[in-house]
Amino acid sequence: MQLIECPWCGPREEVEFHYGGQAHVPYPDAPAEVSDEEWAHYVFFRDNTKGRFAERWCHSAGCRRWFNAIRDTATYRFESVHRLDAPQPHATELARSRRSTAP
Amino acid sequence: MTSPFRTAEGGRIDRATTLEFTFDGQTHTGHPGDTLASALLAAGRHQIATSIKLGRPRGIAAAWAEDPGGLVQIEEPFPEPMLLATTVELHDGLVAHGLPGQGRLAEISDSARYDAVHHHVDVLVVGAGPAGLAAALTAARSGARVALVDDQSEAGGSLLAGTDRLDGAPAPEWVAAAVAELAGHPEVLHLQRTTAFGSYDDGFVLALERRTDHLGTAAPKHVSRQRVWRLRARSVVVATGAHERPVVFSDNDRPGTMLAGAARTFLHRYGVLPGREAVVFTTNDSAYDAALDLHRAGVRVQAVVDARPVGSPRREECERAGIRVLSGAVVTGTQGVERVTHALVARFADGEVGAGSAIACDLLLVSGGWNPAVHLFSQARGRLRYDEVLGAFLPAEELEGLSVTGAAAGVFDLAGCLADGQRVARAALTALAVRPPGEDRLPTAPEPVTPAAPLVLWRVPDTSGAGGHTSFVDLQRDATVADIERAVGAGLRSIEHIKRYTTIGTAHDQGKTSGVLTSGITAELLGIPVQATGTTTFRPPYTPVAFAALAGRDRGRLFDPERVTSLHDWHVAAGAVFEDVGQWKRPRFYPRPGEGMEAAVLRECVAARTGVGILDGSTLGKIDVQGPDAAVLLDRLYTNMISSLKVGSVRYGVMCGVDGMVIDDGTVLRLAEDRFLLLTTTGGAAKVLDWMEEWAQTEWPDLRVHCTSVTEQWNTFPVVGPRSRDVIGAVFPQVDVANEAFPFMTWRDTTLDGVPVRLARISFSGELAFEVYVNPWYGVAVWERLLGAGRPCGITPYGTETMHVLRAEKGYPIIGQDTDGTVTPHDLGMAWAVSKKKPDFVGKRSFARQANQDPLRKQLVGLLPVDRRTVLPEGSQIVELHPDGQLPPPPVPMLGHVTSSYRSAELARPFALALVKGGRSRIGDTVHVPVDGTLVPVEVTGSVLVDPEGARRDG
Amino acid sequence: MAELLRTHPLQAWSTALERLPDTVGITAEPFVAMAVVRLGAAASEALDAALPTVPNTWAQHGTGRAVWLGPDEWLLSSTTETPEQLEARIRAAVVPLGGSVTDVSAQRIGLRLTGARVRDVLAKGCSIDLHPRVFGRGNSAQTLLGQAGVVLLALSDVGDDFLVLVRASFAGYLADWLLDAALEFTPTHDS
Amino acid sequence: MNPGPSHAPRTPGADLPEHPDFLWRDPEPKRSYDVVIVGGGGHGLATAHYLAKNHGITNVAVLEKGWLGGGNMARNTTIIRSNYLWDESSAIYEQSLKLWEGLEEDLGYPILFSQRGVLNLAHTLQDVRDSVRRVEANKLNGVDAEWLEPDEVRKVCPIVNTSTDIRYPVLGATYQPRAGIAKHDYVAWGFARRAHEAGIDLIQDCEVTGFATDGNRVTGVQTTRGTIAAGTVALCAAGHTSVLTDMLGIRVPVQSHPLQALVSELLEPVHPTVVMSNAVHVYVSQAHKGELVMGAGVDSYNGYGQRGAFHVIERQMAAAVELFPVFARAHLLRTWAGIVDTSPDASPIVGRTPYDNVYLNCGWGTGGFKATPGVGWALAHTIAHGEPHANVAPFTLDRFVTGALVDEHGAAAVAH
Repeated sequence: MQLIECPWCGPREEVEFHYGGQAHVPYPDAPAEVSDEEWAHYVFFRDNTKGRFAERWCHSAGCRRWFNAIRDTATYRFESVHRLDAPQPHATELARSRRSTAP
Repeated sequence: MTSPFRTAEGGRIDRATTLEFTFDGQTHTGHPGDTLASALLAAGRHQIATSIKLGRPRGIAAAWAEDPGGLVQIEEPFPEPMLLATTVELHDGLVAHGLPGQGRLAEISDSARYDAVHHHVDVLVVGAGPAGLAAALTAARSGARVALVDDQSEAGGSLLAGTDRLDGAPAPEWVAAAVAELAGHPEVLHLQRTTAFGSYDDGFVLALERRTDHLGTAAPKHVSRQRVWRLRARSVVVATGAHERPVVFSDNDRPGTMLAGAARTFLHRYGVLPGREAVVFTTNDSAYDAALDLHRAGVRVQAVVDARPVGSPRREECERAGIRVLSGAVVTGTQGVERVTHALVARFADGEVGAGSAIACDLLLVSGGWNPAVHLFSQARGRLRYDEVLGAFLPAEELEGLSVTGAAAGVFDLAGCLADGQRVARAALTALAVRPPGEDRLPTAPEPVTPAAPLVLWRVPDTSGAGGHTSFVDLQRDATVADIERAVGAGLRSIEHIKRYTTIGTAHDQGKTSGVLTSGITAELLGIPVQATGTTTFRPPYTPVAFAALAGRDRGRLFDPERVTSLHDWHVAAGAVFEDVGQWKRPRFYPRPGEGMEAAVLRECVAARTGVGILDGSTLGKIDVQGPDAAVLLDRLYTNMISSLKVGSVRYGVMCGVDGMVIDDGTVLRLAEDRFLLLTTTGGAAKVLDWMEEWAQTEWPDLRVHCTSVTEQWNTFPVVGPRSRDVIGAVFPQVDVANEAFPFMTWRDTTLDGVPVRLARISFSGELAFEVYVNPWYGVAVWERLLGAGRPCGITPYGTETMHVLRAEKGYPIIGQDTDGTVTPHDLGMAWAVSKKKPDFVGKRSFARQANQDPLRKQLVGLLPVDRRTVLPEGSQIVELHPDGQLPPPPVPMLGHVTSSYRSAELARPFALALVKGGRSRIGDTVHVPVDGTLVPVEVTGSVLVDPEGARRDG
Repeated sequence: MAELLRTHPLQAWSTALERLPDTVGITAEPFVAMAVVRLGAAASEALDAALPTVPNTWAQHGTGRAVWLGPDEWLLSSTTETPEQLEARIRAAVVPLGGSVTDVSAQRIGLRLTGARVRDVLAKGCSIDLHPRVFGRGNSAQTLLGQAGVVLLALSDVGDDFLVLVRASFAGYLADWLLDAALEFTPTHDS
Repeated sequence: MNPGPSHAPRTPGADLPEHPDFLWRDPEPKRSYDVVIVGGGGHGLATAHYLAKNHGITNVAVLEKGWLGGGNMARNTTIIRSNYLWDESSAIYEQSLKLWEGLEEDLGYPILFSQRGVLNLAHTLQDVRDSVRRVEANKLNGVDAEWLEPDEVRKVCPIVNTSTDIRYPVLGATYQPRAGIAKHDYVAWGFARRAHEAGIDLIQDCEVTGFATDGNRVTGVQTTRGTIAAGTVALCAAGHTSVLTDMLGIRVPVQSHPLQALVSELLEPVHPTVVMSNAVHVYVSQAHKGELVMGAGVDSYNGYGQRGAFHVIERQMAAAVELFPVFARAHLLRTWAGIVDTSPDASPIVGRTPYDNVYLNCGWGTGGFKATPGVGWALAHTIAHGEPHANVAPFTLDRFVTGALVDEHGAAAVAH
């Protein structure tokens, strides 16, 4: 059982947390205007990175606050956690486009 | 029975007390401090069972958890399958027998208690041998919070099994002093009989404490039998020692064959001679201690057979004692049937076995070196490296917050272990910014004698003619060198494949003695380095743990919380039959004496449709939403418009996921311009609050809105039926309950004897109805007041079943029953609840997808069985017959399924709701439902079957 | 008509709780007014009281307590006001500043745990470190106790006095859980 | 060779059939193959077998980054059943079950397929509705299925706690008599041996590090053992699928999660069938030697670590003892984890990709083992014909765009 550092409450056992998947997937500004494919990617497609991954967590059994984290999905180690109102240092670096090489 | 192999004195047993036990039907005696194994050895019994595949006799081969031979079944005091005789503490009345294959579970349930405890420390030391005790003392002396856990009945580890002296006195005296000192430190938790079985992230170590097993039938019932310690340590010190490794040779499984160190343990700790005539076969110096100790205790040591050509510096010591030492020799096999009678000894040089002879013995001790017990380190994902000199795997790296010391780290001399334990503890303290103690004296240990280099010898070439088929690697699986050879011959290279092909390491001991041997032998056969072969993965638990111990107290009524409303005791007293809805217990119906469910529900329905009924609806989720942007948030999350709702009014709303599928529904009360009370389904309450928080916090943090759960803050009592106005009017005379003054879908605040009460005209039945909201402190009182006022109208409490019938008659869906995550509001016929004005809301975009346009989407419709008798089972499938009236052959195309089905008092016939492909276009059609082998014709109807005009809701 | 009587969710447990020895004392708190207040940094000023801003702490607040629940969220209690009075007083103060307040008096109930062994009882289902050096008077935590979400308050500096706030619908479960956990410290128990 | 005096009878639990004297050789990779299958687990090996057997395609390499059958194939709880709700699912799982029924003969390998039936328990009224729905759908789809009342559940599996005073009483169960278990390693090795015998190269310790592409085609697979040219590439990497698709720049809606399982010591027979429960989360069988094999819940977070958190195991044990009181003193011997690739609708994704010659097979979540022969059969067909086999045609990547999901979440009692 891991300890996860809630940015507010400090380290707590992982059972107190709810996992929220990939971070920084914004709701489209104008959903009506995006294509079916773009919409499908928003609804269903999330990165599944092996290694450093920016993701969302909620301290659901504690202060109920959502926060972002950088965690290694291979080792499960948390590198850093970020309040939502704080700058997200790794966001742009990690949220690289994944379709650049596809035909 | 006598104990002919018990020494005259010595050992850490209480000779003043005699315990009686039964093994394989024979009664024996032993003493407190004995294990089942030591008591059996004292009686002269080595063989415990026969082997699983080959039926060969097997005996006690080690002294603790690494023993591959002595598996037993406990019968009394309570049946427990498959334990090691070496780890079962003796108690009066123990009944056990040897176990060749499968253990037996008790047929009765286990009434023992089990529990778990969380404990936090700065430093956790696992293992109370010399290194662990030294580490624990250092940590304790610093004032740090310390836990010391050890799996045996008393502290000391190897110090209890030898003749070491510390500070000039027998080492156990130092152990006793150390234990006493630890007991004097208030921040030290010292647990014996406690096995650390799993090592996880962030210093989390799980340990099983066997609290009352050793007490037998005297175990107190109100104390847990076993306890799982959930230890959270800032720093873990692993001082788990080492397991002695055998050498494989032909017929190495014969009872009387034992690890050399184990014989010392049986002698010094338990006062037992494991034999009368011994041969000691070794590849290293440690076994010389066994030879000399046994000799001093009166065992005739026939020979020390040392595989090394040069032998040992200990040779002279032996020879002085009259023990023959054969250097450059090996044991190639044994003779005997159920017990060793001879060891076959032969010359050994350059890997070749020469001429040999048989030496008579009843005890063959073996030492092939030592395997550090690196399990916890490895579980914590520490990498291992193969040490060519030791022939063993050692920690290859430092882990943050976890260090390994003593024999577990490859330190094998006493002075070295003590110093290493202290060093590691001081380093751990320093890393934690705790100042190590100034006064931290180690006991004086004898100068270590530098041992001669051990020989790494996995197996003795089989000269018996058995071709390796009797050279056992994993005794518990009857797996041999020949099996490994066969696996390699089959083309297998990976140690994981070898393990699976041979089943080595998969039995009770999980390869404690066989694992490294297999790596070594495989590497030898493949001609590759042992490092390249590696080990199979060390997995928790280190030793087996009873299921019930892990279940702890989460059993029976504590298995999962039961949530109840403030009316629960009333419901129980009223004879309610309950239904599980999520974690809630809800009354399903209230049978009168002699009444079954069907009769009760029909009666309850009639009351609500013709008189008045009352429901405890308090389990409905309730969320208080406040803030200037509350309406904005709700507009984005509900499919319909909430912002246009007037203060004082109520609106039904639907929520969808981003995929456009319905996730919840309920009513919304606008309490103020900036305040709403949301009602959710019982099962959806937590999900909806989380959903709102997630959007509000992560997507729209600019919205000024706060959501607070008030589910338990309000009792909700729908008072339902044409006479409900009378009841509400009587209880709340100050409220004008006339339809014009208090219209449908509005709410009013009032008081009852000064207690605030909220009334709302909401109907989930189609009838005139009022929902009464009150603080649950007053819930029972208000409920009884309503019942009192309703008595003249025959007010009838009803449960969820009647609620379901009433709503289904009106075509109101239950989310999660009439939907399954694939249903849109349109599918439910609720296009009216989907705003066309709002540019967006969650789920809207998905409605535009191709699959959502399919005219054959399943739609909610009503079904009326044509025979007016059959209650269609919920879940039934709906089919279309061939024109000839026959069912097509499988796969039969299905049109949909029955989601809700009831007998209707109002309609005087059964009816159902169903999701049917293109359902609304089939209204009027007859389709069929297979029920118990017959095809029941049903007519497709609209989903509203009672009062489609809505004439009743205003009374 | 008679006055409306109040019913405590743990009424049926009172005998069992009273039988516990002093080392593991458990008492259900009587009806206490409680409210959740949500407001940014101005909260303390608005309420004319120092609300705790350090996560996982509580402070005395008038006759009751103010418990940190989140960066803009507190649980206030009062032993002298009715739920309506408490909510109204806070509402007047915080709503003009963009805050909100919700009466949650019946949402949770309080269990007071006192005695030398109550820390051991809590440790059977609470994963946070309750050592008085770490969790002394003034500390609080929203966490899990067994399978129930709780707000846990340390009321003493020696680890012998705690308040456990639990949602009312879980109160029976938690009372059963606590009684079961206390069993081994109940010498007279004749099981 | 007689290993010695055998005066005692062989003990129950001793017997597992011996593996063959020879399984496969360990070849050096060739420079080029007609078909390169990435992933030497059950699906990859089965695909290789059926490519050779059904389509005569044998210039094939199976690339495995570790050891054959060492991923989820070695870690699953070996439950085989076909009682899925939706037509699309029951079609592929039922065909798979039919293949299982002839697989021992086809592979010439004792895979220990034991059709001991599976019970899916219902504990709430909604469970009952969902169960009846699934049973009725199964019957119409030609899949054997029955609804059992609690007393009938007790007859099939006497040790299930069917008393009414437990927290979530058993209200009944669905029963598929033809369901069962098999011995996973034997299955993987059976396929591997047949593939090897057909001339297919099984290349272990060969991790894919990249792909060489030319327009809409992949021309070669870059590996730790060199670049291998490929006419067609099939991805059968389960939990590691996204690692490969990331290299190709294809987005696939799967998430990899740890899924734990555990085993007890060998026990006398007590549990004659397979029992699965959703509300009281258990799925358990007693395997051939007598050990209880049990699956736990999926850990919540994405993870490639082949390990999960212990509280999941503890909860699993509580559920097991609740439903099977006799298990109280059985012992947990070993825990482990696999990496399951879960999809948004709990159904697989099989078929074409944006690359003309790359086929995808992933998203099986917790259902991969039972599908092994079925998907191998269909994927081989798809590769051989360049068009999806009818059984996998509904499971396109495109369904997430059109919305035509095959959502087994709400429907299946348990998705394992």
